[in-house]
Amino acid sequence: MAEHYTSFSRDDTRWLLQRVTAVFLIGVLAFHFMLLHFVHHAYEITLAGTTARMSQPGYFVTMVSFLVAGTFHGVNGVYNALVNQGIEGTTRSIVKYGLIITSLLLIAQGIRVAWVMTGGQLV
Amino acid sequence: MTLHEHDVIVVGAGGAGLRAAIAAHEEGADVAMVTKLHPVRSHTGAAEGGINAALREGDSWEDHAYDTMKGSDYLGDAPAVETLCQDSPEETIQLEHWGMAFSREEDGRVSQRPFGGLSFPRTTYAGAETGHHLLHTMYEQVVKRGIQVYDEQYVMELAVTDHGDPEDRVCHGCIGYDIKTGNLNGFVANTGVVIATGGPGQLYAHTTNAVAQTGDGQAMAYRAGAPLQDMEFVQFHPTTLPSTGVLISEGVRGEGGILYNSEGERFMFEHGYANNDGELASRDVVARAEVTEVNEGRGYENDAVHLDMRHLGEERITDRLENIIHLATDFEGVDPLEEPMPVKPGQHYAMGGIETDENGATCIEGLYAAGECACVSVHGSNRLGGNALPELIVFGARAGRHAASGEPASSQIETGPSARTETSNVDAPVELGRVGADAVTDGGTLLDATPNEVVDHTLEQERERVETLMETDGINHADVRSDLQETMTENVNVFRNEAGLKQALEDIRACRERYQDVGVSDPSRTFNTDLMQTIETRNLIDQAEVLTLGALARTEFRGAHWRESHQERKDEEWLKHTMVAWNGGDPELYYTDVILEGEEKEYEPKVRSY
Amino acid sequence: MSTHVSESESEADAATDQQDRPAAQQRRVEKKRERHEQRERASDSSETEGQTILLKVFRYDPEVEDKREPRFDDFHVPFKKGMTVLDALIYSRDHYDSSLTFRHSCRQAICGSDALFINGSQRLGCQTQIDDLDQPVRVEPLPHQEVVKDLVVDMEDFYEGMDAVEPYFQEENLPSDLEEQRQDRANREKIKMSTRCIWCGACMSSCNIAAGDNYLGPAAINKAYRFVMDEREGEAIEQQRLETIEEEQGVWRCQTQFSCTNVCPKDIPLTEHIQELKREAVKNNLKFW
Amino acid sequence: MSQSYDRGLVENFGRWTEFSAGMWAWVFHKFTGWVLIGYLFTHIAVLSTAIEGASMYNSTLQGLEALLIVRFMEVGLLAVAVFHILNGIRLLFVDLGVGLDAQDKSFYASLILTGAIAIGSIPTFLGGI
Ligand SMILES: Cc1cc2nc3c(=O)[nH]c(=O)nc-3n(C[C@H](O)[C@H](O)[C@H](O)COP(=O)(O)OP(=O)(O)OC[C@H]3O[C@@H](n4cnc5c(N)ncnc54)[C@H](O)[C@@H]3O)c2cc1C
Ligand code: HEM
Ligand code: SF4
Ligand code: F3S
Ligand code: FES
Repeated sequence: MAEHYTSFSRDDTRWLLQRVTAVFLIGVLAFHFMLLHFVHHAYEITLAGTTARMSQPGYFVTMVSFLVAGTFHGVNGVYNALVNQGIEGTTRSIVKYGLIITSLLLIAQGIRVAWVMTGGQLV
Repeated sequence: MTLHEHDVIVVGAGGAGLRAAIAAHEEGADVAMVTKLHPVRSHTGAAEGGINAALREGDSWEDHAYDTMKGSDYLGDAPAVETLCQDSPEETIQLEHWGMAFSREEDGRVSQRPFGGLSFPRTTYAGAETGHHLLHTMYEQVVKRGIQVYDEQYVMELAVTDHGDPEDRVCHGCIGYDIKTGNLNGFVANTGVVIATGGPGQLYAHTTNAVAQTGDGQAMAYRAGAPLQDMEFVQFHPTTLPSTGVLISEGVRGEGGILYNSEGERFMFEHGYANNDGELASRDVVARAEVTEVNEGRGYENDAVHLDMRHLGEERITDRLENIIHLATDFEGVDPLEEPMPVKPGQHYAMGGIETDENGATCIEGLYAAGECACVSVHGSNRLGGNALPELIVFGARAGRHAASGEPASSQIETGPSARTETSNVDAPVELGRVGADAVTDGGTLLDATPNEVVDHTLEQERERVETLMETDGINHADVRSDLQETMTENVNVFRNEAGLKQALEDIRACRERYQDVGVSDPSRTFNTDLMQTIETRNLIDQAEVLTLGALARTEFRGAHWRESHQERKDEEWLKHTMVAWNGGDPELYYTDVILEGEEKEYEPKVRSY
Repeated sequence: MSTHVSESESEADAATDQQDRPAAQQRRVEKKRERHEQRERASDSSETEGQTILLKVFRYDPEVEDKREPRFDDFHVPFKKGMTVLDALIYSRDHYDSSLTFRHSCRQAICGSDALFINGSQRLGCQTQIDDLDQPVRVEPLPHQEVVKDLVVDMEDFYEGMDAVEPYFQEENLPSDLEEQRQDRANREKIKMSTRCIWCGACMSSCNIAAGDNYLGPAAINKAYRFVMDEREGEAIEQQRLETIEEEQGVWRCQTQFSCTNVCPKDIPLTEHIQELKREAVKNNLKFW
Repeated sequence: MSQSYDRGLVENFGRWTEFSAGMWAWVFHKFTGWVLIGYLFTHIAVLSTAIEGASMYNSTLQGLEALLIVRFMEVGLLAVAVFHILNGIRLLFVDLGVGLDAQDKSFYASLILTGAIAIGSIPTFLGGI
């Protein structure tokens, strides 16, 4: 049986979230690329510009959600791939919690960076 | 080497075997199935058309029985025919209750369609794959009940006591050869062995039957002392693909497909075989017409004629006969939208088999048979379409129940040599039966031994047989088999005459003699199909002989059996069953009476016209 | 002279079957026609007639000295129009080497014994025309299954997968004796394709996910689909079935590779069925939130 | 006694020449997914320089952007992202049961479109170097 500790760890929840985040990511990732490579060129990026964008609440929230969604989507994908390669038992638990911790660290760091980027001017 | 002990051992896991196992299990018996193929690989899966059952208002089992009797050309036994027709509705609904995916009417009930020879549209079906669904549905029930299945386990011989009179013998089990490991296993049956090994289609080079249809059950029961009944009645289907024998259904001719010879003539009309019905004449008429054309030099390669449906137009063909396109392209490499399909007659069904009564019991205590390997007899000299599948479930269930009870039950049909009413005076041109020091025993062993001893003893004999075959550096059985098939196809086909049948008996004898020299060249114990097929070939030889002998004896034209210079049905002389008993290696042909006396009425032989 | 019956064991309901012909089947017809035309154009197939084809067959036997190391044997088989790969194998066995071992029985794509790896794809030997293949024809046992001998593979994993989904109808609430359960035509149509499975194992062998032994596999899931979608079975059992296929080894393992659907000799839209079950499962669980 | 022969892992990936469209899509999707999550980590790491102050951030970014190789890697990243998005959309439709019959065509379309977008974006990415 899959680990049915809570209804949220059911495999179908992760499956569904993987799709939901994907849908969200399609939009945001496209937006992100357009903005930072085509509208503003990457080589012209300066912290000042970044701060200008980041201090708009809408943009900030979008970027943080982007980070959270992307991390969940990516890490969950990696976990699924490893499970499909047949990792079992303890290895599997280690991988699982390892990935969860890594993701949390990534998100924490990401938010911290984003917060810094607002330059404390978030309105 | 192991002994497995169960109450009931079912040999064969086609429709009949599965139904028998379920029935025995429901009686509370500990059942095991022993089968050379995994159950879902059984040839029951190939049946397309349907299951006859009188289910609806306006229909009755009596009408079904009447049709069946008429179809059998009055060679069916009334108690068997009536049992079939009475039990079929219940058994068919049972399948539905087990979830079988029947085709449905608007109101959600099981559909029925008209079929040749039936006075009412009473054929229930599941698309064009009725047999597939029937087989899988019953296998599912076997899984549900946790019935033990020993699959890829080839049963080589029955373990039967050695009393002089077959009617005194008791069957205690059988010997299986585990194909995967090469081990021999003894199977001890406390109450009964049910044989359900299907038909012997491989007697012919060209057949709609599977490669596994070697009639092992008939041959084993025969050698153990149960007579084979009415074996000369073989149904040939007129439209099968030449390279594989795959059946092209009557649907094509029904829709308007036309048969041509190599001269481009529509021979069914132009050569006067069936001036009214043409291509739609009955199976045997069409089959004989095709063979005549080929014999007279108007055939295509592979002894085929052409079945053309191109004029029906692509739309109609893809709409109604799509699966024919697949069959012809997959199995013959011919696109029927572009070119005519080559077809020729092929062996389709064996009406004869192991003599049983309406409970599936043979004359040997503890030995039962059901399905195509048995002859109860319901089909007489000709089987109606859609009557074989109900036979599997009706008599499968009965055989299973009775085998579980372990008690002989009363029956209206008598079995065994004591049922003999007449001795035959047919003279075979050659000696029949055992050749010299035959590697195969009769299956007979010890008189008053315990069941385990009987099985053990047979096991020992069979081991010797295997060792001998493995050690012999002899000829390949395949050569013998193909000679056998060739002579059967040449001489015991849709056209039969005395000279040909005698020739066949001589050829069969020659095969028997050559078989003395066969050896298995594959040295491996793992999955040695060479060994298995070598044993099968021996079984085919035994049956070929019985079949041909019966055909030689029967000097009349009845049902599927046609004889040159005897082209009419002779009711005064031939309303009787042909029986061949192995007799310890010295086969004997005799006759028993046909029972036309039904529960309430007597079935009067009438001219079979439709 | 007709004292004989005209019988018909036919596909008389071909008509109803066609009404809603699944796209997969339609595609197959088209593909076949294309192939056929190609063949016609490239060479009259009578050209291959009289020729010999080269069959390269995988050989292995744990018990026989020189077969312990797997190898390929060459067989030269005289070609006949209509010859299938199975025919060529039978010919090789009966004429050259009686120890050549492979499962086969029906020769008509219904027993499911002879799924093989032919020129790089899972197919039924009996259903594959030699004419449609490039030469030489390479025949191997099904990948991802252990080889017992020559072309014979161990099917236990496959059978276990099938058994795991409780592959039998379980409705206790049945109408009395001679009454059938009602099922409407649409529902029968819905399960029709899924009931066609012949247990050949081609799908399982083609699926990379099923290569590890921790996935039920497309055929077993399709079997579950066959019952979940069958309205004759009640709610409670459907619930239980959904739970089974949602387990660890179940539907979530499928990564929509489609190779199962591509190889299925019975044209069963396996990926579609698996996806539908995933959605069914999600819907079912959403109900409880 | 019988024993059977396990052909091992070669089976799984040694047969790549015989893969069909759906299988290739699966392989590419995996690959691109891994690249993307890998990049996400790198990306956050690079951006973390913002914590050190504007000059650090600006010089790191511009220093990286000055490297031709980085520019090409960006094109690669775009291609990877575009393929993953397009095939991801394809997979989402498959999940919804839409267009299963055209799954191979939609895969090829994703590939072609990815190629076109990647090539088309080269000028933009190489601009200002
Ligand atoms: C193409 C075709 C279409 C048909 N269509 C119809 C139809 O529409 N309607 C109809 O009523 N009938 C039809 N029939 C006839 C009917 O299908 C068969 O008569 C019937 O299926 C036979 O079933 P069975 O259970 O007796 O044997 P089978 O299904 O042949 O099973 C035989 C079993 O015995 C096992 N076995 C054999 N030998 C051994 C051994 N030595 N040791 C262990 N096991 C052994 C096999 O493994 C197998 O499991 C058709 C037949 C064919 C060939
Ligand atoms: C932008 C839109 C995106 C879409 C539409 C999308 C879509 C998908 C889908 C549907 C899957 C699941 C495949 C499956 O389970 O069968 C998936 C897997 C995955 N995605 Fe994305 N994704 C997107 C962006 C991203 C991003 C930004 C990342 C990285 C952070 C990412 C990393 C992954 C990874 C690692 C996998 C697992 C791959 C595997 O199976 O090994 N994806 N994606
Ligand atoms: S689903 Fe298709 S490929 Fe898979 S076992 Fe069944 S018939 Fe074979
Ligand atoms: S090949 Fe395998 S991944 Fe899914 S679509 Fe078929 S089961
Ligand atoms: S031999 Fe039965 S499926 Fe090919």
